[in-house]
Amino acid sequence: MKEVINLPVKNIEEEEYHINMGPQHPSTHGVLRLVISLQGEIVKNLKPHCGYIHRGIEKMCEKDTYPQIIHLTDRLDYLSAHINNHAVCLLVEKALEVEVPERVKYLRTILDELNRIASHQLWWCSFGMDMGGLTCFFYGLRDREHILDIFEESFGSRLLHSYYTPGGLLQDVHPNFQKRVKDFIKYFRKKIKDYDDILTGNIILQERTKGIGLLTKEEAISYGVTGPSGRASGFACDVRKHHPYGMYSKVEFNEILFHEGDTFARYMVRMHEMRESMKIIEQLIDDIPAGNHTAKMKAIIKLPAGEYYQRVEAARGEFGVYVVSDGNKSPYRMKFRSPNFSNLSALDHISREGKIADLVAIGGSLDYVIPDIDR
Amino acid sequence: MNSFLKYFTDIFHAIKSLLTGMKVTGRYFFSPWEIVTQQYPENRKKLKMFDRFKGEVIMPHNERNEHRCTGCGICETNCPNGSIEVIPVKIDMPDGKKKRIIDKHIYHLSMCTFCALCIKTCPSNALAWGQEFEHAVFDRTKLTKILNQPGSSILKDIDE
Amino acid sequence: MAFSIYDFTSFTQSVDKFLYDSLSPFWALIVEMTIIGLLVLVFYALVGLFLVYAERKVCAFMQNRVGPNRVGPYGIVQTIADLFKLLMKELIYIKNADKLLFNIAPFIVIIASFMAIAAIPFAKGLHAIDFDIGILYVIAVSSLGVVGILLAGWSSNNKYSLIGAMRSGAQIVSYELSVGLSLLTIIILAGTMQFSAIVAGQENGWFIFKGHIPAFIAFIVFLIASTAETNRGPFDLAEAESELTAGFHTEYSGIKFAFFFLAEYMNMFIVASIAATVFLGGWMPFHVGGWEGFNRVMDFIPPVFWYFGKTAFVIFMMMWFKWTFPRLRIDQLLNLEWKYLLPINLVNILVMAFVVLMGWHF
Amino acid sequence: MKEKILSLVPGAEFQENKQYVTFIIPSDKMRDLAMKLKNETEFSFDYLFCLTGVDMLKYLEVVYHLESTIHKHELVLKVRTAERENTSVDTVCDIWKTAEFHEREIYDLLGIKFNHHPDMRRIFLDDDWKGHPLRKDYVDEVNIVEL
Repeated sequence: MKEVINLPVKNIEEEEYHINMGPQHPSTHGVLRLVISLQGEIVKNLKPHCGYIHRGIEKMCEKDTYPQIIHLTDRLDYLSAHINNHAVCLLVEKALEVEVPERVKYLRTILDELNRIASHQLWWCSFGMDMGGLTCFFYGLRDREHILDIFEESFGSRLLHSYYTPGGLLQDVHPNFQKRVKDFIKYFRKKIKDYDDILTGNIILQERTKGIGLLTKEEAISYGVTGPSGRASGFACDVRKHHPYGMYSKVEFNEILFHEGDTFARYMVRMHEMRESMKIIEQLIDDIPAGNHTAKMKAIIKLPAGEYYQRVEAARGEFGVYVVSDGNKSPYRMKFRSPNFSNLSALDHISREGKIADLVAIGGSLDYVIPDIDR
Repeated sequence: MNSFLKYFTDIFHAIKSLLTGMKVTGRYFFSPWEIVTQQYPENRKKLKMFDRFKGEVIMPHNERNEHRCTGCGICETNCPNGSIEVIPVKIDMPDGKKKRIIDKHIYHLSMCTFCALCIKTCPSNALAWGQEFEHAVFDRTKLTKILNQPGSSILKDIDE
Repeated sequence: MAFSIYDFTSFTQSVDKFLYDSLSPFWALIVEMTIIGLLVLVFYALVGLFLVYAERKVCAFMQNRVGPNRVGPYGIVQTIADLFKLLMKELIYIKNADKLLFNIAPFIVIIASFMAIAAIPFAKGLHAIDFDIGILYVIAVSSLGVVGILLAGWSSNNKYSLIGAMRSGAQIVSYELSVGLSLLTIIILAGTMQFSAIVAGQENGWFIFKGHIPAFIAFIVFLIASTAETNRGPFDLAEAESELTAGFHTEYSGIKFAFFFLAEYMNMFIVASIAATVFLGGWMPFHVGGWEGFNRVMDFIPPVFWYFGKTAFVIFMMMWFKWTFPRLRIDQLLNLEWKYLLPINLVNILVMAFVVLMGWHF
Repeated sequence: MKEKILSLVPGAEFQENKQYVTFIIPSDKMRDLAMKLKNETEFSFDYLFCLTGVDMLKYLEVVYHLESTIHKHELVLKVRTAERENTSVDTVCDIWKTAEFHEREIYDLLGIKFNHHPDMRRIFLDDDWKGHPLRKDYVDEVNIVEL
């Protein structure tokens, strides 16, 4: 006979049960596992379990030289590979006090912004898919293809570029670059209206995102939620504005700030940022100065002993590189402050008392990239 | 009364927003010329990758089967993943000196991350990107390639 | 045995007569039922195959894609290839699942949709059974499917499935109301629940035009509610692949999954044909009162084509909805029903009754 | 600011750094200082933008990068542990919420425990993982391939 276990029967209405969302789940965008405590459909508690794609990049960096590290940073937030590369390059240039040519600064800024647009496009389509609108996914990818073609023509790769090197760029951009970028801006200005028509104005999306996943400004700062997600809460955290690098001090652009702090604000910040990025590119693309594509660098790059920190604005927030150098050709300790890691820490707080569908919407609006969380 | 009016304006706006969305998808439905899909295996003949496309690392040989690699091994030290192995040999020159030339330039495509450091740092520009991208094979040992062709020799003007 | 594509009455009656003449009444009935069953089965499979293909092509065109184009010319054999794939797949048995219910559930879903076909008039006289209360029968039978979905979700021993099933239950129970009430609006106008009589009543104008505003509102409400009742996007909360992986059929594989898949498309076909029959005149051609020449031209097109054309139009509308809108949340879904559709519907019935009483309809 | 912090924490040691004002704080004073830096209006360091640990062979170091979103000034604080094994530092995760995950990461990869942390578990690696990979003396013959 089976042993009968008499557990105290809790009020069935208040009983919580657990669900594993992930590691394989369509809306976690990778191998993230969320253990959710549910009461009916209401999320009571949520614990993220990371590390399914932990590759020990920080440890690998301790063995690599600085030019070699560049290609590892691609693999953090693979959707803003250029921007991650930029952080390491800027750090090395700052430590060695190298002045890069103007042309490099222009090109880097343009490429960063193109990368940001591409990343936001992918965010838009995956967000649409999370909300159940599958058609968005294809429109986003269709337009992203144009940017990837620009990338491919200039440096041969579409996602993981490894194009920036300490001191400049690997090679000069393709002669067609300027024309193609201008064509793209023209094309995308037309197509972004579709985005607004099909998703932004849609009553279902607005009902599902407004007032969902509230994050106040104080909480955003405390959790270190940066990037579009932080700016949706009113946290002025745009590194491009506050600690400018590249050409950002010379171009005009607005820091998009919303104060609602809900999912729809996070959505709108990104939609506006795509337009803002196009504005930046338009200001720069016509007068890229001629010149060398790289500064003169020593064959073996050795940073002077000391500590360096470089912040850049990646597509998902503030990306930081912290290096402790002991004067060797590889860093003593390298730390990547990844935006998604901090953004994820707020997920538990903002998705409580929401429904599962809300959690999916919030997750989509935080736009996490799992390799960046796990490193 | 106000809330009553709001009830109907809400419905009206909701339907309007839905119709705007349907207009977009409807327009694309009736404009099949905007289809962007590439018919991949069919367009294989016409498909041309960009000149700079990173398909694999190759060592260009000229028509006399000569390459530019001196076997210095700089690419090997620069590769972050150990996907390049340079195996040099010493040969006796006619004037009695020994000379280091390349025996095998082994390239593990399976380990390559396409960071372009080998090509960038090569002092004699012996390596380049190949545009081949159909790398699928049934056995991963086939992804280990020897880049210098059999019987090839080094280009004269690099040698001097 | 007179055969006409415009009128099947004499054809079906002669078949009926032939059977009863040559066999005893009992056997004649059995044979007749078997023939109809087989015909419906074949029809079912064909429609299922076609709809799956159509859905793929429609969504592909809306998404700037080509859609299936590998198997056969323009990919038309794709669904058959998929069917073979599904047939050959392993049926996975889940530990701790309720075996009996788990296996029964797909059949309940498919039988429910199967039964509804019987009452639908495809053309004049092409009608398996013409109930006096055809509409009531179809509504009753098609809502049986939810039992299968609930059982599937509950017996799978999977929390995702359970959530999906519960959502589906709440959804169908509420939207059944709107479907019924919007049909009731037309029943008031038509004065009958018999499908053949409803179609016959639309000879000089479809009900959507005859009943003008209230009928049009009822049509819109029916379209929304029936999309919800068939668990299709944007009301596909029971499956909600970005939230619940696959909802109630997460644990199903192979042919059992195919049953759910097929039933979804068949339900779509059934609600579309009800919409076509009740609102858009069924197999009745498009007539405008007084225009004799025009009506003659319209009559030239066989009723079967009219029927399938109208059904295809409604199905296309439902596909258009699915591939445009994001999914609703469960509370919004119920809000939509109880706060918007139901009150509108009730008022609409009153208006319709008033219109009919005053004789304001055409 | 240098003087103010030195007056707040007598044992603090100023460290030369080109980029940020850097202090080495005795580990028992860190929590009090963090509290003051966050709450006092003249500092209001409300944004902890990086929190990491470094293995300095003789001791381990926790590095706090702070910024004030109001005054836009930055500060780097370092806490050194006394020895390498079984060391602990007071948590700051109730002051800056972002520290919760970052402290778990430091514990996971460097083995510094944080006292009073609500959920001190490994974050990336398995719970039964041996050792802390970012330490300089960590050896793993299987997974780390020397080129």
